[in-house]
Amino acid sequence: MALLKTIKEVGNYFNEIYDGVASLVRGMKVTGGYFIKRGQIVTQKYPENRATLKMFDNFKGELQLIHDENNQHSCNVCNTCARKCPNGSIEVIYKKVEGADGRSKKILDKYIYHLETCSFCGLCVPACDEHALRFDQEFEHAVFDKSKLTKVLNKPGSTCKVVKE
Amino acid sequence: MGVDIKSMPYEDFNDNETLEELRKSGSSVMVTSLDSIVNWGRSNSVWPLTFATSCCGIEMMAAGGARHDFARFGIEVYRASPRQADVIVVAGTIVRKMAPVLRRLYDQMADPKYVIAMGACAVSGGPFYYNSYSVVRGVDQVIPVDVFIPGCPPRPEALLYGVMQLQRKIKTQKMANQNMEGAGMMPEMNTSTEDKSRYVQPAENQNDKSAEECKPNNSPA
Amino acid sequence: MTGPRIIFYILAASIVVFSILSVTSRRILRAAIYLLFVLVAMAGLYYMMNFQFLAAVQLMLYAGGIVVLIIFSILLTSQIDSKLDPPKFSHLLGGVFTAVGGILLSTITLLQFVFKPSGIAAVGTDIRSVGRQLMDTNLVGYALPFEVISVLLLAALVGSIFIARKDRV
Amino acid sequence: MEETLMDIDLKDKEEYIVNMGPQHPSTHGVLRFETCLQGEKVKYIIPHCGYIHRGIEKMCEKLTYPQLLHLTDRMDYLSAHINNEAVSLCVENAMGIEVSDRVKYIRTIFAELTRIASHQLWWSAFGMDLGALTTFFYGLRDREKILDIFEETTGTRLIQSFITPGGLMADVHPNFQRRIKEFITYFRKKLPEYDQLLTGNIIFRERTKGIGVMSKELAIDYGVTGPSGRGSGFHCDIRKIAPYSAYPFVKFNEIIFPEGDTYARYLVRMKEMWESLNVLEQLVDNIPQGQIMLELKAIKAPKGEYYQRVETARGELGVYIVSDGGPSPARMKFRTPNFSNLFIINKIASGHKIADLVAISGSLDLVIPDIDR
Amino acid sequence: MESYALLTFFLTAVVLVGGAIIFSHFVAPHIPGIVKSEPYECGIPTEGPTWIQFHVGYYLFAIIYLIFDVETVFIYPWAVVMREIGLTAFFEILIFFTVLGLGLLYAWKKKALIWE
Amino acid sequence: MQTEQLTSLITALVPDQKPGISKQYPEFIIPADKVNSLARELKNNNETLMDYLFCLTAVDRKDGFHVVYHMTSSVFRHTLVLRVVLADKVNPSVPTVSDVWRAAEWYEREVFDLFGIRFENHPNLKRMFLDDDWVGYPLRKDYKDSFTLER
Amino acid sequence: MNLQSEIPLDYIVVLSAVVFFVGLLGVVIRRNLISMLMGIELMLNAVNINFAAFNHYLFPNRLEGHFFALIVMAIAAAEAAIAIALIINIYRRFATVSVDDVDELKY
Amino acid sequence: MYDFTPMIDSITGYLNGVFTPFWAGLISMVMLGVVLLTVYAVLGLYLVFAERKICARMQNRLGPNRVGPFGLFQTIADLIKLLLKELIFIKNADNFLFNIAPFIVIIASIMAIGSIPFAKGLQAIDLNIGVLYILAISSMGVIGILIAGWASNSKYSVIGAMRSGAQVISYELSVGLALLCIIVYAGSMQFSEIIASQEDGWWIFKGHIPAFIAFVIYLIAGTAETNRGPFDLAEAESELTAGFHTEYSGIKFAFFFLAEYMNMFVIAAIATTLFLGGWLPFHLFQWAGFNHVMDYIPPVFWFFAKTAFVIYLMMWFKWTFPRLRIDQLLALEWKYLLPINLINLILISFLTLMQWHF
Ligand code: SF4
Ligand code: SF4
Ligand code: SF4
Repeated sequence: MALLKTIKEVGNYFNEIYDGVASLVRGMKVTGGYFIKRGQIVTQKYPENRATLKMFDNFKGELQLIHDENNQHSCNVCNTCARKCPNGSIEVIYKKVEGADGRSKKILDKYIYHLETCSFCGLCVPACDEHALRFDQEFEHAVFDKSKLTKVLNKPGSTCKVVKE
Repeated sequence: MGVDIKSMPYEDFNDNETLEELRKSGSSVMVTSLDSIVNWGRSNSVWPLTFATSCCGIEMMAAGGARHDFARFGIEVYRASPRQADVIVVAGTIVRKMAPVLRRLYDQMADPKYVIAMGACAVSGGPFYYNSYSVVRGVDQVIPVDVFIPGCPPRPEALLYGVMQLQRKIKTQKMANQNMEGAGMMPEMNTSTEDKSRYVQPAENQNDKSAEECKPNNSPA
Repeated sequence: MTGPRIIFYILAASIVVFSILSVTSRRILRAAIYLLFVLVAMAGLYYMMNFQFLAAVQLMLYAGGIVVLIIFSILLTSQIDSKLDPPKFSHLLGGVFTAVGGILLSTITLLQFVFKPSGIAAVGTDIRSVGRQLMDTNLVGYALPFEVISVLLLAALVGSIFIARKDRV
Repeated sequence: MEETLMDIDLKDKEEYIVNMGPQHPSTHGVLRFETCLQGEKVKYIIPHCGYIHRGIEKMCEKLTYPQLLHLTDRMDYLSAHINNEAVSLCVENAMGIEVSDRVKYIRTIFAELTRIASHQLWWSAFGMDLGALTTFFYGLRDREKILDIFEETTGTRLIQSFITPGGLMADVHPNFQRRIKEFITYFRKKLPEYDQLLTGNIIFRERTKGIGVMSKELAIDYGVTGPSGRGSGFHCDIRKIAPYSAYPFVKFNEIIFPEGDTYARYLVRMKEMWESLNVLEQLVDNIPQGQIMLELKAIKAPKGEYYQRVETARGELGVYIVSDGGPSPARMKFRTPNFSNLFIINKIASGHKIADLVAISGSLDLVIPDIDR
Repeated sequence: MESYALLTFFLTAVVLVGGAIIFSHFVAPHIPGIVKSEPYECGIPTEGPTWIQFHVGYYLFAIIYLIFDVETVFIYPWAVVMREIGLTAFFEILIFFTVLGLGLLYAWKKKALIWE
Repeated sequence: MQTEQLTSLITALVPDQKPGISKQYPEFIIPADKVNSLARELKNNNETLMDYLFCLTAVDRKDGFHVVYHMTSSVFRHTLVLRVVLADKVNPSVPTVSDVWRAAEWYEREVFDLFGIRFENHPNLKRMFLDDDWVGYPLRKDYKDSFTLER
Repeated sequence: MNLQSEIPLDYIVVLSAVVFFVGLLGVVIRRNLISMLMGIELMLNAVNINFAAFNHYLFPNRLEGHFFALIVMAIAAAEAAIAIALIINIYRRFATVSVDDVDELKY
Repeated sequence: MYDFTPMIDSITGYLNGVFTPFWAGLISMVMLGVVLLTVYAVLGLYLVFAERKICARMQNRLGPNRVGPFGLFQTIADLIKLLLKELIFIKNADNFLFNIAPFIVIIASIMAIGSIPFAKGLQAIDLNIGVLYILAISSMGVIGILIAGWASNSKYSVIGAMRSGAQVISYELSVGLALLCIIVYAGSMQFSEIIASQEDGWWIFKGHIPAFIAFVIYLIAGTAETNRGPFDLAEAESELTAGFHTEYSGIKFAFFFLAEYMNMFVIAAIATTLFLGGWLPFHLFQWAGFNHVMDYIPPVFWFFAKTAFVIYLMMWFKWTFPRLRIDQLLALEWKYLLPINLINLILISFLTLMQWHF
């Protein structure tokens, strides 16, 4: 009886070793398989593939004030976007000008966008009734100087399509 | 010379002005060929410290993953000990309790050392800029930062781009003043006895440059 | 000056210097490292006497075994910044006196005796002859010591485990 | 109580304290374990958190409901979508509105994708914790496929910001269904590989079986939920207990393993990935037509208090809103799963080795900002 | 020639390490600091003595190792001549191993082989 | 167990209970000194078996701090909310329930950390998220510090 | 290489004597048990040098000295093992490895 | 064919002819040193590089590819970087020991590499106790690790050092015993003789199953002795940050890194020499044509190919398996490898006794 038990124990001892080794080999098959098989590499070579690298259409890269070919944007300084923005990344600064009819109008002076705090929540773009905003595909933002991240989105000399009375 | 990065034209980089300034600043000694060898070595082997605090850390991991593969730049050797790391990628929010720790880690790194602030939080506090009682508004208040990568979180490609920016910055350095550079513009502080007041100071309000009349409108609807 | 002579002098010097350092260093782990150097240099000495096997055993047993054991026990019992007590003056005096006296005495004694080089042709000291003699069951062989060593080792093993295990605190 | 051994003095000279964290590869973030060791044995662990306490609950009081979603996103960033779903559901309940079935379906699909992605990342990191470095890359490789699906529709990878009280920010991309179906077939092929690489491995099994055993009672007492709780046999899947969104429409099993050790917690997550694939399969072809966003004048919860429970990838998330009727909450409390899951660690890890501590904390799948908020 | 080769190896190693360290010492930046020279512990100032009192059970491994090291040392000469001597050597080693196997068994049974 | 039964049970135990605010779950407002004994009873009573405390938090209202306990039974799956109103806004305190549910220990620490509500007999009432030398309790409505930037 | 023809035996014997007495010095001046053990090891080694040297110089046709040295090493190892076991045991009991302290602490 | 002995002889002869013996010896020493250094550096750098590439490939990624063609200069950049990295001095650390530790590990690895036969005649030193010499030398490396951990005065380091100490000394036994199996077969410890004994077949083939078992044990123990994954407990990243070299920076750290790889090379090279026939070409029994073709491939190539194979195996282990726990690791050694090894050795001596091997 005792002998049988010993034999069993010894058998278990070797069984264990066998099972262990088998499981190890199974694992090695996976990694080894990938090593041998061709075309398994999924790496995209980022700086090399810049020419072909295309973000998805919806990609939220950086806020953009849409300018048309006449250097016109359609922001009428309603400030909705700035109010909707949860972390104050947008500041719409206007100045008052004397309109043709003598009434003073607000026109956009600076559309300031703080890229450094923007959390890309996407609340601002649909908030704008004038469809003046969109996200562009740019993602290469890194700079050495933090102040470079505060951007003025309206291009110099741009004018507004629709002027709010 | 000196600041070319493989497969990426010089003009396509942001912030070339600051880089040019960096190249000019410092001693008047020109970047010698010895410097260029040294910088070649340093810039191609920036080993990051394993340090991730939150969401951006996941994107940093993704950048190390198979799809984006950090390793192509030779920077996959994550070192858990700050003694052996070259760059600390601050990926995530830094709060006031963490700031002394971060500072200590930075201080314990061996020179030359670099800092990448990854993500809006590390750059400026990001989504927690306003109203938060504990988030430090930008790690540049705690440690000197070399490269800022905005985004929340930045794509892995954006991180890779930031790394290339760092490589460019490294390539402008000079051996001659290495004992001043990199050590940072901030004196080391003893975190064990340090008074935490420096993080308690309200950061300069970024809205200062905005016109006065816009302020009232900025409150939440 | 020939090569072997230079090497011998270097080895001898390092043996003497490091052994003195080893007993006088007040940081115990340093002392162990100096001891290691002494042992390695001695292995070099054996090597020069053509006892290659002995040299390797010296390295393996002493340097790789006993020193490691000593370092282990140092790691377990002392702190990095703790230094050994400086010896009591009486001890120091007695020790130095004994040592210097002993060295002088034995040197004088030894130098009076003239060792005659045997001039006998050397047998191979390579591992095979060592093995042959070790396995030899004749009277000149070392088969019995070989087996006795195994018993000795068993005793040491059992003893040390017993000592270590007894009344665990 | 033996849990709080803060003041035990080190009488026994063989004990010493080692800090693991805040910057430590095993704590997956900025958690700090103050570990008292005897030799290699862990005597007790005091978890210290707060290294990433960002004050989200306070901030929420200043933001409108749609705005504060961008904060909940960043709480448990690995189940960002599910967090937002919880808040949105809570607000919708408060307002007494019901979103269309289409929205429900899409939300659930997103939630399940999020769950898979989160488990994949956990699998990667868990393998890393145990020293199997290759798992990291396989997990992330497959996770990218899900992130692609997210990005195509929402424009961001990790933190989608796709949901809002009353519906979704946008409709899904036309490729959405096709990509998900592709992913399901792809991932069904890859999951067995995960098993071969790690689950069956003898070293892995030796390292996890019988380690960190947590009984069911303990799990309930400590409020350990999610896969960690289910690994102890605690029936705690909110998707079953209080179904929300499209979960009433689908058939799936709640994965429960009674053993309560690290291996069981591991298996729960592995099986959950299979189960999530099943759920996805049931949903993806049947997305009904419907309104994407309800026409709401203003998103304001009426005065009162509301609680919503959902199941994130890590356990039960509760959102507790106290409203004064304004556009922003008067108090917002998140009952986050990791907060409860963390503190069990002293109980289940003491007595094991340091290496086991790493395995156990890995198996609890901690996301630190979710603890600290 | 052999001992010169050995000497060469030794010197090469010393030159390699020493040279590199000295070189590095001269060219690398050197900015000492108080915090920098403190021991690293995950960014937290170390609590208590950095010196760790080890569990004394550890040294048993060193002892058992030492004993078996002696054993292997004595087997080497045997192994070389095993082929020539044959049966006698075989029986001698059998006895040798039996005795030492007993030791291993003893250690095993006394749970000296458990690392805590 | 149905709401009515619960109501009667709790009324029997704590006669001065008041019905709660929220309609979502059965809710009772109970005086502070009863909370521990009631919690113990609810957990151990074979008909309620409230063994799973899934949320414990506090709210800063005009009439004082509310400490809210959300609990459920892992067997019967009925949910119950208890609420304690602490009128003292300077030094609020309430007995701990951490000896009833282990989970409460850390919830209470969190509440102490952020609201400054003391839990009597709590084994380890210390700051949890904030530094030990932090001044004030941030989640109180009147919390001000020089660091926060208001928008 | 043959040391025989280069260096007189006396040198080696003197060297061994020096090492022996330095080891003795170590045993005498140090009160730390481990240090004392190291001193003893030095002394044993000094003896071994003699064995080897006499064998090499005087009886190069035999291997007796070699074997003696070998056996001394084996015994030294066994001795070190036991000694360390004792030292650790003493350390555990008295939290010191200094003979003086142990002396005072007698049980 | 491809015998290096005449070449080396002619060099020595030339030197002896031109210079006095003293200078000839010195010059040959310098030459030997330079060659050794070059081999060492190149091997070290490219082993690191190879590991990075191999693991990348197993993980479906590219690995370093931007520094130089295919990233070939990556490790050189790393080397330059490390050379120019600050060397930090640790407060309260024992600076003497702190600095001496890298010396010890590197000396151990270089001295071991010196005696490896790269090809016929291309061996700096052919001791008659060759195998024992390598074992003795490599047993020295652990001292470096122990004092490195101790001298750093950091908790992680000490734990790492302690673990690694226990691990290395334990597995050294198995390495020794596994090699003894082949020594019994070959009846010699001299590398050249062991290789010569494999002219008619490598020991792993003609040594029956026991030789194979010995090979497997040797591989496991060798991997463990070099502190490589899955036995990398001494620097277990997820537990001890960087283990015993946590506090080392710059070039000192690089030496530990390098020593790890070089030890791996030594282990693989010994496996090649003892089990896989060293620099002998691959022969199939009677196929004279095939054998002849094989003979044309230079022995150095054979040696490196076999070594590379063994190294690849070790890397494969590392990148597939999870790490063991320290008690499992020691149990593996003392409860599995050592007893099996002892029995295996007896089995082999029995086979030798009966002349049953080929
Ligand atoms: S961008 Fe649109 S929302 Fe913002 S101010 Fe201009 S018009 Fe208004
Ligand atoms: S995306 Fe969100 S955070 Fe960014 S500017 Fe728009 S609203 Fe503000
Ligand atoms: S920047 Fe955004 S993604 Fe990154 S840590 Fe901060 S909140 Fe998270």
